Amino acid sequence: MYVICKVDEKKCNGCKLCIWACPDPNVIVFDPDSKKISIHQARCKGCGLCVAACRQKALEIDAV
Amino acid sequence: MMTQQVTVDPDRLFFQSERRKLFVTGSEAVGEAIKRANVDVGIAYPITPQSESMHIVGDLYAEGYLKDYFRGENEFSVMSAVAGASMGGVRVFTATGGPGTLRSFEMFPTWAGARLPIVCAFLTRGVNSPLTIQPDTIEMAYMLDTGMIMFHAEDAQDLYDMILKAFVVAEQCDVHIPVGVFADGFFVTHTRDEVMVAPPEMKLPAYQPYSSPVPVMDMENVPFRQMRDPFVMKSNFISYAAHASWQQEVTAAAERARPYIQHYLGGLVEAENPGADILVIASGTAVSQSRAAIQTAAGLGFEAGLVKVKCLRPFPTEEMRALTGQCKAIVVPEFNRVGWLAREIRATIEDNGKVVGGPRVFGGMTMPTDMIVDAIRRCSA
Amino acid sequence: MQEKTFIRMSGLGGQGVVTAAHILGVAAVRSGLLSTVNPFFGAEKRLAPAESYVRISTHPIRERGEVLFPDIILILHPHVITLGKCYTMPFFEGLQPQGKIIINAPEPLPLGERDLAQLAGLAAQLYYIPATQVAMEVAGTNLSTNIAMLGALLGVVNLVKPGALEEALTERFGGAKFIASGTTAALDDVLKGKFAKVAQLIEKNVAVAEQAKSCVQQYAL
Amino acid sequence: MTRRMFKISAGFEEVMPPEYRELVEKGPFEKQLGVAELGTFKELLEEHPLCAGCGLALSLRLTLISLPSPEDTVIVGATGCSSLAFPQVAVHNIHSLFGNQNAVATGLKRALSLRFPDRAKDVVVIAGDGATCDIGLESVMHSWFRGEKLTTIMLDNEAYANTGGQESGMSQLGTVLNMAPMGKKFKKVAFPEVAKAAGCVYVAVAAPHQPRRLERSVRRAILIAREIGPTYVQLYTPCPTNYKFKPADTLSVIREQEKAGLFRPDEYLSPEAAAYIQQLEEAKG
Repeated sequence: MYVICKVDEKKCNGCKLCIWACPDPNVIVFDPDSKKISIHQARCKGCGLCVAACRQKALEIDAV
Repeated sequence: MMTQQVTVDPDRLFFQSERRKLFVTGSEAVGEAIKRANVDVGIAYPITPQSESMHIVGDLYAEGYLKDYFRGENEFSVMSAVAGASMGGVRVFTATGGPGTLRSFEMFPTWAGARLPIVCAFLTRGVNSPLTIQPDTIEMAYMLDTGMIMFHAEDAQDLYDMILKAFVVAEQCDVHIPVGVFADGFFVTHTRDEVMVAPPEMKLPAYQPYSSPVPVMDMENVPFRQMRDPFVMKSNFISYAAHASWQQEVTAAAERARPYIQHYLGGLVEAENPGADILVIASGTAVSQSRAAIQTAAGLGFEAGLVKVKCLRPFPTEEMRALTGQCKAIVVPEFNRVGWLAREIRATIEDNGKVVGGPRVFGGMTMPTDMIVDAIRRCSA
Repeated sequence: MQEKTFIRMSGLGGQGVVTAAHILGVAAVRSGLLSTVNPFFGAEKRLAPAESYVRISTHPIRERGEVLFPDIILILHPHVITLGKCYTMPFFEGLQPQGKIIINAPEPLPLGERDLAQLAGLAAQLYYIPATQVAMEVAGTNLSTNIAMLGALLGVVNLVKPGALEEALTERFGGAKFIASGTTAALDDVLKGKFAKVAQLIEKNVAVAEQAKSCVQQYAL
Repeated sequence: MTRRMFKISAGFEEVMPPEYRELVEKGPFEKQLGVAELGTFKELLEEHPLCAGCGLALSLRLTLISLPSPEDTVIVGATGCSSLAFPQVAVHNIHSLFGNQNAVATGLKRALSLRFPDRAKDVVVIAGDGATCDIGLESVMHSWFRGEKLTTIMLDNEAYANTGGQESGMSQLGTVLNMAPMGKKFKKVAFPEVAKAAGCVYVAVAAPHQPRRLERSVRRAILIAREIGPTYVQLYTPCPTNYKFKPADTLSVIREQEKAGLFRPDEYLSPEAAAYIQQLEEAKG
């Protein structure tokens, strides 16, 4: 992809707001053990809705 | 509460059962067919005075011959609702004609493309403006290339037989496409005539939804992800190939119907005195007028043969070529302005200069048999 | 009995033109003959022109649609001729040589010289029957006019077996299932309302037909 | 449908596409999952070609996870943006034509009721505002008049988005769109009110900015349609492409419109529907 969504694991509190805001399926994966999210980069379209939804400012979109 | 009937093999219902004679209209003949067709759902739209056929189907529902029946809000919705029911795995029936056919037209290629074995009676009438309710077969010209199988009934007897047989042909696993049974509105629907019917205690076997070559939409088979990248609106070679091969497959399905039509209808055409120098080729009510005309012409010393076209899609190409090889002239009487049957025949046979397009009547009038006699006489000169 | 008889019935909407054709067709079939019956194709309305056609034959009947060349013409209402309330003009258009015309009128209508000459040229046989009066007198309702016309027809030409008309009336009104269009169904109910019982309806109509047979009179052309 | 139905036959695991294997191993069938569990299982919707930041895609994704019984649900769609996503959905779905979706659903629902009299087969119509309120109005309204036990969900992006952003009946007054070059001349159609008047026993208006509320609306609509009568859910799904705002702003656009009074979440239950929901909730404990 020509964009990449990055998550700052230190800031992520596992609230899932980003998962609920993403228009694409199975992009943001939640790990029940660590209570953190990770991003499936190949599926991300880089719209930035997750960034807008995150209250912890844990997410950012970068061009590759 | 459903009416109790015995399920019998189609061959027994059609060919071996003891038939009794009724004196009924074409619309009532539709009802007699549906009574024995084991239809699950009938969906109707009022387009009377086209015909009373779907009222009668409603009465059959009230008597317990169908499991469900309702009136839809317009023809497009009715054709859509029968599609939905058919996709859900039940046997359906509806009827329309003329303006109703055109209003719902978008659904017919959809039925064929979705491989739905829907049987629909088209009781044809004019579609022109100013408003007409009169008989005319012009809508069949538009229907020729929707992918549907097309039968054309000559009279009420044909209409009864063809509707019942249409279900059996449509539902063959290797066919599984819709069949339109066409009859000339009024000339067939409103005319009272003798019709031989099978015992009313008998009915066709039930539709087997899993005989469908495409998935039944009931969530009882695998709901796979159909495509990675949907080709519906894409422009690429995969998309072109998918659409092209599917169109070919629908056409091939109609081709595969030939042996079944041969078996159940006794052929795609029927010929009388085919060795004559002059052949009259017709379908629908025009066949009846031609029969009378040929008799009159014979009395005047002019000999002519008759080819009745029972099935228009698939078209009886080989039959037509074989039957017309020796004749000198072909008269094609039609109940429409454009002469679609003459066009089809011209496109099929090699020596097509001998096709006389006409006589034609349209706008509702009965074709005087003398017009056909005159055509025969002119060809004999 | 003739090999082939084609009949055209012209009247006004509501007179039972279509019903009369139906009954005659059934009577023919019950007499062992072949028959087809059809109405003029249109949305008939009360008092508008209405036409129906009956073909009766000993051989299979091929041609369909309106009868363009009738052997017999029934005119159920004088207005068909006097006011031109007819789909076929003049009312005898297409009549075959030696053809028959039966007109419902209490007395001969003032037909034009040309029409009379043409009818004479065809060697046509013209009959009058006060069918509406017969219906009123015998059945007490003008709704039986169509049956009086059938009676007159059978008085003029021996088309069906004795008793066949009664059988056909029983089939049509005797409570057996019959599909009529909406308006015709409503009229049927009105008709049934005029008679205490269906049996009486049939009996009265048979009497109307019998009476009509003896009231039909030929008019010398 | 039972899970047995789509299990992979022994020896074929390797050749099946990874998306299918994931669906078999971690899919939502017969698991009663919901919005809360998103991110932990394989979703019914697979990678789709809709635009970045698409409000419709987000709503569709949330709707699909809100289905109470995906294993016994058939979806009927219509032409529009959503028809690009439906081929990617792992439940049976029908795309017929443009505007006939509720007629197709009527026939389908009746067929499934005949064939499976003892099982709930949910038929859910999911279509855009053009398909529902404009071209398909007749089929939608008449399915409601007839009391068909269907759920109708409108993905309302206030425009014909798939065809290039033309005005629809659901566009706001004054909005400049294709085919409304001087601004739309009439008000947004009050479709929830129309639905109530036409006989819907449950009507909800929601948007993906409140996923739990959206989930509740969809779930209730389907459960009520099973037993009581027709139900309608209208989901506001802004379109960044045709309304020309940044894809990242889809959710904030919803909030702004709500603040401006142009979008109002709502829920209506007929007394019968309310009693039924109460009964279900009591049974659940």
